[in-house]
Amino acid sequence: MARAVNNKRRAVVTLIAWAVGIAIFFPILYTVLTSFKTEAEAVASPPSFLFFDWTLENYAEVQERSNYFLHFLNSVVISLGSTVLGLIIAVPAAWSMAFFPKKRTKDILMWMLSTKMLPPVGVLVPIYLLFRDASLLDTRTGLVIVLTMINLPIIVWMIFTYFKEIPGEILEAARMDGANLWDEVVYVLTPMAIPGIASTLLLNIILAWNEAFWTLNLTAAKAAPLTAFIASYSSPEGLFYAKLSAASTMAIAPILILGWFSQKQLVRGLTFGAVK
Amino acid sequence: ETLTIATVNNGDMIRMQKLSEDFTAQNPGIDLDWVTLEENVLRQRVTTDIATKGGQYDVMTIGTYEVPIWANKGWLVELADLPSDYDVDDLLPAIRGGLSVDGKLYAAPFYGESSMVMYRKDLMEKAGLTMPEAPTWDFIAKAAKAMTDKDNEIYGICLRGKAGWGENMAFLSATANSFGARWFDMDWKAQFDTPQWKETLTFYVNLMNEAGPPGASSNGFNENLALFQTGKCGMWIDATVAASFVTNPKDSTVADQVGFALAPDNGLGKRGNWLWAWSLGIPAGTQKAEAAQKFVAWATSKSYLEMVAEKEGWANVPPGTRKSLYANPKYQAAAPFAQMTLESINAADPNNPTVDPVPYVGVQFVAIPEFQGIGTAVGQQFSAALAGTVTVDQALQSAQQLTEREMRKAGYVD
Amino acid sequence: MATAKSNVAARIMISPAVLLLLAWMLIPLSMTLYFSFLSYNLLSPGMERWIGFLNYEYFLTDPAFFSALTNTLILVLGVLIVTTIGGTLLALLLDQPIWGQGIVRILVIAPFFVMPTVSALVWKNMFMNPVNGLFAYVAKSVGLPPFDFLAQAPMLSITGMVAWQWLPFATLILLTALQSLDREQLEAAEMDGAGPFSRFFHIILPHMARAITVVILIQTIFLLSTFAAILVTTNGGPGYASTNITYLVYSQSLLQFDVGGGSAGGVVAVIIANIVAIFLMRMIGKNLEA
Amino acid sequence: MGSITLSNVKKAFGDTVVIPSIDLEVNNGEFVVFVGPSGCGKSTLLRMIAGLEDTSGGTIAIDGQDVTDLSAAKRGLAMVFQSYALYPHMTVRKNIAFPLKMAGLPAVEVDKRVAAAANVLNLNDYLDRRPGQLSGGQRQRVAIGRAIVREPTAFLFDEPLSNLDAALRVNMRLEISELHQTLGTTMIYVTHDQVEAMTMADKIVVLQAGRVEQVGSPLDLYRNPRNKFVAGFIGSPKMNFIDGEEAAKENAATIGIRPEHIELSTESGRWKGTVAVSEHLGSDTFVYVNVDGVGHLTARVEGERPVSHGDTVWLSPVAGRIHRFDAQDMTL
Amino acid sequence: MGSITLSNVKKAFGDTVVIPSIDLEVNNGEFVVFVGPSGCGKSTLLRMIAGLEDTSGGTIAIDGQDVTDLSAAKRGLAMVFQSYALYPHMTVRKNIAFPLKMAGLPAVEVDKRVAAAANVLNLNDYLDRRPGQLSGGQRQRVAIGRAIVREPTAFLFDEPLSNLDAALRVNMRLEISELHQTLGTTMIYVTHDQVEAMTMADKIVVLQAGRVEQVGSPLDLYRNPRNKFVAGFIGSPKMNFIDGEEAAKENAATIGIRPEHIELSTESGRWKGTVAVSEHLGSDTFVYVNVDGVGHLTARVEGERPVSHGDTVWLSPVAGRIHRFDAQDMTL
Ligand SMILES: Nc1ncnc2c1ncn2[C@@H]1O[C@H](COP(=O)(O)OP(=O)(O)OP(=O)(O)O)[C@@H](O)[C@H]1O
Ligand SMILES: Nc1ncnc2c1ncn2[C@@H]1O[C@H](COP(=O)(O)OP(=O)(O)OP(=O)(O)O)[C@@H](O)[C@H]1O
Ligand SMILES: [Mg+2]
Ligand SMILES: [Mg+2]
Repeated sequence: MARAVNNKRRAVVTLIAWAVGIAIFFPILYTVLTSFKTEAEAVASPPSFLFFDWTLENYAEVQERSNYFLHFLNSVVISLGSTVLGLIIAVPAAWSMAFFPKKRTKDILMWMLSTKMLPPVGVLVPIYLLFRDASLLDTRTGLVIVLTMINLPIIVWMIFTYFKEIPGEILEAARMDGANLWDEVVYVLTPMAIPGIASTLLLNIILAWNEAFWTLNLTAAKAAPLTAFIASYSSPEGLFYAKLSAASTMAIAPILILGWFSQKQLVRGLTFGAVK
Repeated sequence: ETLTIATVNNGDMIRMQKLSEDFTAQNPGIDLDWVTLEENVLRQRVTTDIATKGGQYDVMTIGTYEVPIWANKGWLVELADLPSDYDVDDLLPAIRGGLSVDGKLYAAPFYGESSMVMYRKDLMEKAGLTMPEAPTWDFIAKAAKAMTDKDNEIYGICLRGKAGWGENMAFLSATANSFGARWFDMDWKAQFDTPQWKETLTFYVNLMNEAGPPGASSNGFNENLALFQTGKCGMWIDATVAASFVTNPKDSTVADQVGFALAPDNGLGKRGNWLWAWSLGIPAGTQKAEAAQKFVAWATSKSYLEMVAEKEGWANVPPGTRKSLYANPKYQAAAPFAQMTLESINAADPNNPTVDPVPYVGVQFVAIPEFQGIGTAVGQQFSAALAGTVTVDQALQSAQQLTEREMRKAGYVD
Repeated sequence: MATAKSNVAARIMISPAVLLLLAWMLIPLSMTLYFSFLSYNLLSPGMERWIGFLNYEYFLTDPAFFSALTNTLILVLGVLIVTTIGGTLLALLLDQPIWGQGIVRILVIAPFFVMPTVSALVWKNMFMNPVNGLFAYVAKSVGLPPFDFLAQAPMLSITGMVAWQWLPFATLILLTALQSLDREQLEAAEMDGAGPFSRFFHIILPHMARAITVVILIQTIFLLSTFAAILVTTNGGPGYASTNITYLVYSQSLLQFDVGGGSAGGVVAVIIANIVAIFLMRMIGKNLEA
Repeated sequence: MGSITLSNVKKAFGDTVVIPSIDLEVNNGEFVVFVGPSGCGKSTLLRMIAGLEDTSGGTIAIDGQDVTDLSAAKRGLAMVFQSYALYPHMTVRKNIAFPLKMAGLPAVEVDKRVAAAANVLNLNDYLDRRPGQLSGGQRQRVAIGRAIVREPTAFLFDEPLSNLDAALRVNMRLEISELHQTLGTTMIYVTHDQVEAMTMADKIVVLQAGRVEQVGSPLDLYRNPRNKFVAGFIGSPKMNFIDGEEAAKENAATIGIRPEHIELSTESGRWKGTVAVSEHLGSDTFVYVNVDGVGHLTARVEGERPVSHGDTVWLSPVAGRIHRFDAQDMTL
Repeated sequence: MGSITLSNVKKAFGDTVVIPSIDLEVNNGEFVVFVGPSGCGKSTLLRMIAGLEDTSGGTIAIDGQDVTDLSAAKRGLAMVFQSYALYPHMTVRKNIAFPLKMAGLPAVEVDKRVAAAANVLNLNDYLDRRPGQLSGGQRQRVAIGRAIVREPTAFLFDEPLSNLDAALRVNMRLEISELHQTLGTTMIYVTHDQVEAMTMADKIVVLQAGRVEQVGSPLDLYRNPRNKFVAGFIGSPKMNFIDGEEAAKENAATIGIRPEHIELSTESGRWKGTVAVSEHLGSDTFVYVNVDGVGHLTARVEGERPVSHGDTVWLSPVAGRIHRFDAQDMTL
């Protein structure tokens, strides 16, 4: 029963909200704008916002200098791969925890989350050695494995909270309708959890896309994703703001666009059971 | 066969990457994969890889700091089979010395650098001073104060302040040499409690406070370059390679006003300049050593220099490696800083860097594995002193303590 | 709903996740534990030797350790405070009927999608740089001397940057929580004579307690290992002013290549993380039950 | 005191007019029930009286004083919501004390009043529980407790019993009626359950599409519905409507007979039909009969009548209990 | 066929014994209703029959065949849940077709059967909607459709109407009864609404604390309750119980009289009392009377009786309608 609101108040609130929104977004906007400036304009004082000579030369140069497409492809494969693999492992676990809760279930869940608190640097050398011995260094497979393990607790938790919201009666109904375990999961549970699974997918793609420690340390050339691409611009000789901005824009644009298009999904899923 | 090459993301390396088609054309069957990283990340990556025998790279870009250490451990392939036209003897002796162990060459220099003074002729003139070819620190201090005009965002001197053994400590170690200070005495005892260091650091901090730009404690090479190029610095003491950037009218607003001088001294017989060379080395574990050596030879050859000159002009040739380049009149004409660069490089002596004798090799670094950590930690202290969060005395005291600590832990002293 | 058969199935289904995570945690961790008792420098391979607790002694007496501990706390708490308070306010704002709500929400979410490295680079170079940065420009144009954020107030600056990244996350969760509040409760409070502030403190805030807990939990997990923002901007300096535990361990193991010392630091960090975890889980457990 | 007067009150959401115009007088101490089909504007009207919704026109006066522009908090009314709207994080005690706390009463006074309210509502044993630990009926009582503790000028109830199960609903209905007798405060009560309306109201307001169809006492509406809508709406089971020939015989477009006013015989009567379903409640029997040319008729018979599916029966309306409607559905 | 036999069936959750031991026979084609207070084990029993819950002891047989260890999917029963448990991501058509799909029927056959079920339930117009776009009653029908489409040996219903509002509940009740008449399949129906129990059941099973109190036809239970519990549970409004002196007069520990079996007079009668509340429904009047030395009695009077709060009235039980119970609450 939403209450009708008068327009004057609405206008004021709209104004404030837009101001705040633009302020928060400003750094990104400014980066994108800078990517279209020449280097000289990028550091000019006073800074120009829209009235400058728009140029694409930074993009051209970045493109020429590094194989953006390869990095992009690696990012896609790694973030998608790790998320999908994570889902495959997490869905059964979450199913089990949500519909067959045991005394220990919550402890297990919390333990899973606590593994995320391991500082990655603490275990880099062991992992590096293990990966070397397994010939996983600089392979997409290796990164998919690492990122899967890193994000698995989050995936499990998210899916778990989603499954929790599905009434057990529906699964029982399916059982009464003659569905076996497999039918139950495939035809009933999974489709019902699609929105949740979609948002889990999204959040984890974002997390995997932006993960910059393992992706940087376990790759060289073949499997290096966009984080490595950025690392090659982070401090070139001379502060080339414009080129840096162009590279940054290219690195974050795909995920930003994906995020924007799917923000409704994302918002719905981002509750982590925080909302009852 | 695919060679994986780790390079640092500076302009010369990037240019090499672009020109590498020449190599693949000459050597069908060899493909190149590039891993271009920012300096610190690169160092971390290649060191981890070579130390754990990860085998991810076939050619690594490394500096004069790593080469002697790694070569001693047998991690690098000796460059013995260089083609006859390579002309090893053409390499500048100081550089070649830094890349050799027991007379054997373990990495080929891609470009070399020292440090020198770059200054704005117009501002110097305005201040009523003339820059001598080999200035003293006193002159630098005087000139810096005279040139400073903070209201118009003109700062007399820009120096490195960002913490890091390759950042502020490169500059400060080299400067300390000219003040008669050293890292260790012959018993590996840290020397930060000596008056020489105190003098060095006091001078540096005072100078920067009076005539330096704001935020100097986070300025490294890049930040200072940007400042200088936008006309905000009167003087800048830094790597010789910067010369080609600050004189390039495309990027620099002050290109035609730049003058050069040797790094300053204090009359003690050592100048405050360093020696560095980015070089290409081949890790011992690689299966593709032969192809890798071909590539290294190509990238550091005379013909590569000529190719760059032909395509991009002489001013853009990677400097500091070959005598023949400095003898080349075309290069001298295109690069007004050539002479000064050569002199600076020749003035540095890695094997004998300080006024008093030391047990280590290296001008602006100490070629022991522990130095990266110690250097950076000390750099943090000095950076804090510059930022004003600690006093010079406190910074020196902490530096002394932590260095002693680490050296004890590493077993150099008991 | 449980029958004996489905209980067995449930056990089987959960085991891959548990076993994998167990392996992922135990194997590297035990290696790290082993290394932490060795004198093991990556640059001196073959010279490893057993030195007992010496690495721990060095790590814990390192003058950087204490500031790293405080900095870790400052960063985590600082970001949490900024994001929960800011997120709550933003959620309240976005919950109001406004024109173009979708677009505003997109604007607010955006920072969450930005790679931490990119964000750090952008803030450091384009905003906080005391000469060329936008903040300096603004300061100068109102006649103030530019402030050197990263040197004079490194933790504050880093906290600000990281908070900017996490604010959207907090906002989103809190907004969803807010929207799940039964409108009738607010109306009931209104009928009971509660003004806007009373309604906020007595009704809205308690309702969001659970969501706030979740925000705190998730963010703490990520914030404890903040590292890119520090590496890119200050390298932990000046001095140790912006070194946190993660960065300290990083510098031990990857700048000094002292694997032994780094591992000892890693173990210490794990212990600290677990203390925080236990503390958090207690809090969460309580809040998630209700 | 607690008289409420609506004059020419209108409400539109954007372009949708929900309430064209309503005039209504609620006297002090009266128990007024709003009934009407879903979406007819009952809640909206109540919420306008509460001050939770702006009016689009007209004035609302409480005790003669115009409160149209006063905020909800200042009208001195109390409201019990369908969902109870208890504060889930507060104990029962705190829930009940909340309005007093907002009014800034001293703690001693608050405690005294809460204790009194708890006594009235039999909530003493639950004061330290949270709403989540209470049963539906207890929650409902807490919601009422929160309303009465403040001694408001009038109570507003929006379908307060619709979330309870049948048995509990009967109990709570009685409790609310008793409360009204005890307190004597004006109450406005929205429901779509006409048993509640009939048993509780002093005055029923029948609404349809935002318009008042009829206002009157329950028995008044039962006996003399103004039109077919009211006739059908009041009474359970629903009145049987017959049109066509049979209605014409009575000089009406439609006639209506309540199930309890139909006599059933297995031998003779006015209409002959077959039993479709018969429901035996013990106390009564509901018989659903198909009558040729008339349609489905429901008859209520007291006690147990041994009729079942397929039996042939005769139905006859009780004399004088036939309602007659014209073509415009108005009572003749 | 669809006879269900429970022999000595037990259920315990951990240490809590919910059902000590139950024997029950459901005949083919019977409509059996389980009633009992909340928590008495109705749902548990139903779920054990369905196979959704393991038994802790005893055997369950369907058509003479022991199914105790068979999974729910294989017992050939259909269940309608309180929450409907529709698959929200499937259209109505797919929901109804789901059990057939699971059974692996060919598409043509599936379509035919779905169409038939939709016809029976008047769902033709909604086949392509999702459950979210349906009203409560329609959803309920889809749930039933999903159950009947498979032609199960028996239907199980767990409080299928408790989420519907009063009016709809009456309709759906009739529809389910008709369905039973049409299909003739065994149905087991759980409810706590005794109107439903009375009107729908062939046989009512009254449960208390996991034990069967009485089994019998509705009117049987209404007329001859085995004990006080059943007597109080069946019938609405609830039976009046009187103990003490008045009961002793009838040679019983307690006597019980149903409200509809009390005659009310304003002049004379057995018990004199004052009216506490009178509820006028039009068709009936419920009068709540306080009688000194006897207690609160409820009387139901047909039609409208002009009694109100405070009036003095006399109440008399209808002869032969008094139920007598001994000290162990068993009927005498
Ligand atoms: N905020 C709103 N915006 C637009 N229309 C609304 C709004 N609130 C209610 N309405 C419309 O006003 C009409 C009356 O709604 P109201 O809630 O008062 O009905 P009601 O009589 O209480 O119905 P119910 O018995 O279902 O509660 C409905 O048609 C509804 O759709
Ligand atoms: N999974 C379970 N674990 C422990 N106890 C349970 C479980 N399920 C039910 N019970 C207990 O078993 C008893 C019977 O429960 P059941 O749900 O069968 O009651 P019911 O008669 O259906 O009640 P209602 O009318 O409220 O639905 C209750 O006391 C309940 O608390
Ligand atoms: Mg309503
Ligand atoms: Mg039940």
